[in-house]
Amino acid sequence: MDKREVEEIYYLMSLGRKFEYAAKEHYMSGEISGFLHLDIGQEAVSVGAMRAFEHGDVFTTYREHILAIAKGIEPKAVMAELFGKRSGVSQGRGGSMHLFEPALHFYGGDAIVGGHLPNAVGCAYARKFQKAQDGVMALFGDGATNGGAFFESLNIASAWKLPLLFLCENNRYAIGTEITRVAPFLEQSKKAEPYMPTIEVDGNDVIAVYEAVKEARSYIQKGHGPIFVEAFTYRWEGHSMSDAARYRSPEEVDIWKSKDPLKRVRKLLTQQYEMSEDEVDELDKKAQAVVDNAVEFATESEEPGVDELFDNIFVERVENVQG
Amino acid sequence: MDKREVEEIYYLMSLGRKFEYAAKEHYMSGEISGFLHLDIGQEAVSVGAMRAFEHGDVFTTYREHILAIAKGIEPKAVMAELFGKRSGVSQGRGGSMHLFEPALHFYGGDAIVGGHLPNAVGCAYARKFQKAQDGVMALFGDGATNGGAFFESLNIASAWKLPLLFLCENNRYAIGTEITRVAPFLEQSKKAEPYMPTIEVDGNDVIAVYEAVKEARSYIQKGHGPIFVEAFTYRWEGHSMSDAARYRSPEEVDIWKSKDPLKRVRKLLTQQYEMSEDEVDELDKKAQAVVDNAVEFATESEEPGVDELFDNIFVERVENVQG
Amino acid sequence: MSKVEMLYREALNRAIDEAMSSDSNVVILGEDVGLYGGSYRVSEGLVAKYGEDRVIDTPIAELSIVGNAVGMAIGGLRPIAEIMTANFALLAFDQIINHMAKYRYMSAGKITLPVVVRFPQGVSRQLAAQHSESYEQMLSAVPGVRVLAVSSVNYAYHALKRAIFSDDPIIFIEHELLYNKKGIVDFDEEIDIFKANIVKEGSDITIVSYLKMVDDVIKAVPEIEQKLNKSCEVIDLQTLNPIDFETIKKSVEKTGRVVIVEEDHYTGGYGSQIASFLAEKLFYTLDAPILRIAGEDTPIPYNRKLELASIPTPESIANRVTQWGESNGL
Amino acid sequence: MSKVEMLYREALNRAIDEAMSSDSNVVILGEDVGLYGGSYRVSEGLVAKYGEDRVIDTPIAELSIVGNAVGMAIGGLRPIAEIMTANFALLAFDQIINHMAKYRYMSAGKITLPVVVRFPQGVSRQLAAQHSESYEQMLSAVPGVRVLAVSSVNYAYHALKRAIFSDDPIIFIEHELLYNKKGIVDFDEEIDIFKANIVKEGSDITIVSYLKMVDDVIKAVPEIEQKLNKSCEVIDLQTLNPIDFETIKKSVEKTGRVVIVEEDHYTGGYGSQIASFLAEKLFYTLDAPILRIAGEDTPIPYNRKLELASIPTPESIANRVTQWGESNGL
Ligand SMILES: Cc1ncc(C[n+]2csc(CCOP(=O)(O)OP(=O)(O)O)c2C)c(N)n1
Ligand SMILES: Cc1ncc(C[n+]2csc(CCOP(=O)(O)OP(=O)(O)O)c2C)c(N)n1
Ligand SMILES: [Mg+2]
Ligand SMILES: [Mg+2]
Repeated sequence: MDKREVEEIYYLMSLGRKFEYAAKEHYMSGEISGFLHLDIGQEAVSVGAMRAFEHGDVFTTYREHILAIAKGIEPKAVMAELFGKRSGVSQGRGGSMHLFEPALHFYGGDAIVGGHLPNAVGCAYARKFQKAQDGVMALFGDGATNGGAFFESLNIASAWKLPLLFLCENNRYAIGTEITRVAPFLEQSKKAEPYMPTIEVDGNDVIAVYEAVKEARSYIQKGHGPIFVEAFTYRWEGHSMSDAARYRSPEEVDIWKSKDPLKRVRKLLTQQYEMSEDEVDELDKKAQAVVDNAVEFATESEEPGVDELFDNIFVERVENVQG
Repeated sequence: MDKREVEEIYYLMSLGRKFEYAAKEHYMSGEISGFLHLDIGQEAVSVGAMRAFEHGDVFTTYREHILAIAKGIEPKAVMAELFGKRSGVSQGRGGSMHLFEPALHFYGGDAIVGGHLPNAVGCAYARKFQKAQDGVMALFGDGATNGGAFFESLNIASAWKLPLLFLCENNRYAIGTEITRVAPFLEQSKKAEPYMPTIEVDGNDVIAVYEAVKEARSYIQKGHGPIFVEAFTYRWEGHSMSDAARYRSPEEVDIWKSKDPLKRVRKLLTQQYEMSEDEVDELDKKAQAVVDNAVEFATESEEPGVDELFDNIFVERVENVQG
Repeated sequence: MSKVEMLYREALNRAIDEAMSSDSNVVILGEDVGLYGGSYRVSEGLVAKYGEDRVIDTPIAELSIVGNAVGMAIGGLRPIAEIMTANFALLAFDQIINHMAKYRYMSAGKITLPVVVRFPQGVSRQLAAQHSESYEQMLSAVPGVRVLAVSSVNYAYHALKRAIFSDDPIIFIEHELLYNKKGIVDFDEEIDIFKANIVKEGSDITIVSYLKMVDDVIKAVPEIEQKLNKSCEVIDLQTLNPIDFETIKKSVEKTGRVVIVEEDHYTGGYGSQIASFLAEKLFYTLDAPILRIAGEDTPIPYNRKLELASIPTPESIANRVTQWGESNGL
Repeated sequence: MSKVEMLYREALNRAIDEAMSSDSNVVILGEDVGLYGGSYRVSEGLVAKYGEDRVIDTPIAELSIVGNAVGMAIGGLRPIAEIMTANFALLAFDQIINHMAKYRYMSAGKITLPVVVRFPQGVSRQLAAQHSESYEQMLSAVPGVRVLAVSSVNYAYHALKRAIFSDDPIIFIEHELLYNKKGIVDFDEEIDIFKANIVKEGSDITIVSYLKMVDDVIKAVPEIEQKLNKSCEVIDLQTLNPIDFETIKKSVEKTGRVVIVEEDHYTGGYGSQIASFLAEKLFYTLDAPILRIAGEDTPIPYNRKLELASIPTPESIANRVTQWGESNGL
């Protein structure tokens, strides 16, 4: 892999983590509200996957700030959304869980666990129908693999040989429930085996994720049908800001923190790509500046007006009775 | 297998088929209405499975007349239900698709494809909880194996090691849709492989079905968790009475008719169990008499009264506003 | 050629056929819509004409049928999803309500979903509790989807075609007993899909209804008019969300008296919203209590006598309106 | 000891705890109800007391949560199913409506389903469109299930306990902002769960509400009474199906004027059934048009200002009732 790409990956991961810590800070101080799901610890999956799938359509969940940014949405548009401002990517209507940017083929932000998977399948149908070059990627957690929507999607994508890349971010927990307590095994790719090829990858190794997704992408682009990639990782923070995470031990968290995906790329850059620590620090600084700028932008932006309440429910507006 | 059991099996299959033809006749003449799904051609699965699972709880679908009878519900109570009479097993409220007899552990009659599977899982949970000796069987068609309820049930039954026997009656079609057009393979047991052991069996061979279900039953009774049996068979008639079955060729139907499960047991009885053709004919006659009697009973029974409309919605009745 | 007699299901077929032939992004999907021709034959012949890629037989997976349609629309197609019968649509309520109705709003208008979801509903003939329900009250209460429920053959053609080319998600509810209804389609007519239709003019009683019940009301009217010696105006709502309150209002300002007839269960039935509107906005215009005639609050029984007792019929409509008229000095 | 102050969620916890300790067939199931203690802490401590076999952490599979509960009840248990938030309950609508509500009827009473399905709903704080909805209007319209929606802490305890031991399927709707409400549980009280509660007596205006809106109405009342110089009677419905029309009727016979307040969307909202009942049965008793105050017909926005603009608040309730009173000669 060439150096510029690894640098870019490191930068995005660093940006992502700093973005998440800033979001956390501004949640605590009250500018951000609602449910806020942080991706800290899982940056390698988010960034690796997006960099390897630049052009295709991406459908994902509520834990999607870093995905959105890595897919090209401006950090300030994401931060402003978290602040509920009109300059946010969803004009303050969606918040943290609902970031959409069709122009960048990003349909993040579904907050019904597994609910976006049938939508991804439908979009993959459209892409096949249109003989488009790029396929579709759907990201989801280990917890989504127990719901009907997931299974229906495996079956349909496979029966119809759709260009769909299933990417499971297995962080072992669905809120407080460890996956092995509600499924017969840890590896959810087993569930896909009857339907399609599967790839398991270390989700804390961004290069491995990147390579796996690249490989999977080329598989779906060749028209072979869907493929399943499972990345094993861990979230450092609670499920959302309201979770004290008492269901897991501090030791467990520490073990995973010692596998910090960000440190790993830093090491790669300094050892294999001959960058100095200072040069890498520069990337961090650049990331921090972007985040600071995003916060400033979000802070200063305007809220939507109450007179806009009924905007964008329908294309064709018809007067309704209330009021 | 001892002769008496094989005789009984033949008798039930003969009874079942005659029952279905009688139902068809009385549908054509208007005494039976609604959706009527005949089981002709699939008698080996229905009878074999019920005889091998006498004591456990059985959850099944709308194609269940023969299952109900083989589980011990009186043919006349089933026929009267089809006629919409108060003497019917569901007092004329359910009709062909909704036959219930908890006293015989029979919960046939769910008409939402796959909808009874989560109920069967829950009942299996109760049986495990109660340390009951017998487990639960859920029957369903090939068409049900593409819906979310099916998959959720595989996963939960497996994660919790529930005593649940999944029995798939694969007759290749869901109404007019051949299973291979909407799933990636013919054998639906493949979908269960990640979760539990599977057994495939010739569904037109009643002895094979019986043995497979016996084996599966003893597996779940031992507390190993769920198991999956798939029986391959074919329905001779249309999906329901309103289906002209133009989606399949007469040749295909003929091939399957030549594998008549009933003729196969007859042959077994005459060749291996040394019964004469006349003796087997006697069983047919006995079956015909029971069916005739059931029709007579159904014809002569009374309809429920309009004043009973609100019976059995709730245990605790509260006056409501309407009327 | 501008007026042709046909069946209701033929009118729907025609609308879909024309839409598919004029726009290659229009696709239909559902159980048995292709090879089988649709369980009520609405899509008959279309797979032969447009191929399996555009007339898509799906597995029995209603959540995916609607969910896939939403995804197809995101991907640039104009899908028409068919749910075989309303009861099975419950399996797709998450996709309809949490996704189809909300993506546009949550994305600040960046996502456009030209999806039509069609399904038949209602009490047909002894199909029992799991095949006889109506869900217009639930779906009409969801901001973000439109709900049409069409009774006339002419309107069936026009409204469906218009719905297919609308950029908003539309639920198109049919009634199982309407498919073989005959009527004349006037191809030259221009129709506003968000308008109710005055099926019969009158001056003393406004009867508001929709779908199959409109036909039953029309059958009941002669007896009502004769017994009460009053004339009835019959409104076919046609659009359930939005509701065309203007048309209702004009009629009530003339008559002062309203009867609302629906097949669905009384409690929480769709008609309660109409009644509520009248009690709020036209209270001083009303000369008599509103009468709602609806199905009983019971699951639908199989037995035919009980089944008929559980829903309004032309006879019960005539009886109840007459009684109500008499006891309110009409 | 017969009267204890506690939080709403503690009252629910207590009801479940006592039910579990008195009947070993009572089990609870849902996402994170065990080890995690329930996402709103309603089941806190129960898994330690009753074990994982009776406090069952399920996968994220709402269709199965309700479907399994129905099967457990068939198998002889008394399950309490928790759905984490109302929006996810849509995934279980097939099991609720096609199975839980109908098995008894279709089996002519041979199947008894002592199931409770609990879930929180409503607009909490900036949880946006997919986590803020209310489904009482849909569920109250389903024959075969009871729907309770409890506002007071005392009633929360009594009603849930009674619901657990009812032999009918009951949907027990909570509001996310009620869990930390304080109140006094009177353990000696005997309660009829199918009765509404008059929270405040008055003689001029009847205000009907339920769940969290009852508290908002109570906050609005002083301003209304002062500005209009009239007294308000406030009814907390408590039971949404069946509806306690008797209590409403008695109040309206006294006041002649009715306001209905709900948080859910206006169009098709639950209050329309109450309004419809009044317009039909108490038309001649009403002295003024009915006023319905409800949420706007829009998906719920994330931004706080817009969110608050989309639902009734104590201020908007006070304003609208005052305006309505003034323009109707009060
Ligand atoms: C259908 C549905 N049920 C429940 C929830 C509540 N919920 C939100 S996130 C979550 C856990 C999801 O876990 P997983 O899929 O592993 O993703 P992760 O949060 O670990 O990234 C749950 C139960 C929901 N949003 N949607
Ligand atoms: C959820 C749902 N969707 C659709 C239907 C309509 N329907 C009834 S039977 C059937 C086919 C089922 O096929 P299969 O499971 O193979 O059973 P078979 O009829 O072959 O015994 C369909 C689509 C239904 N009853 N329920
Ligand atoms: Mg997870
Ligand atoms: Mg089949």
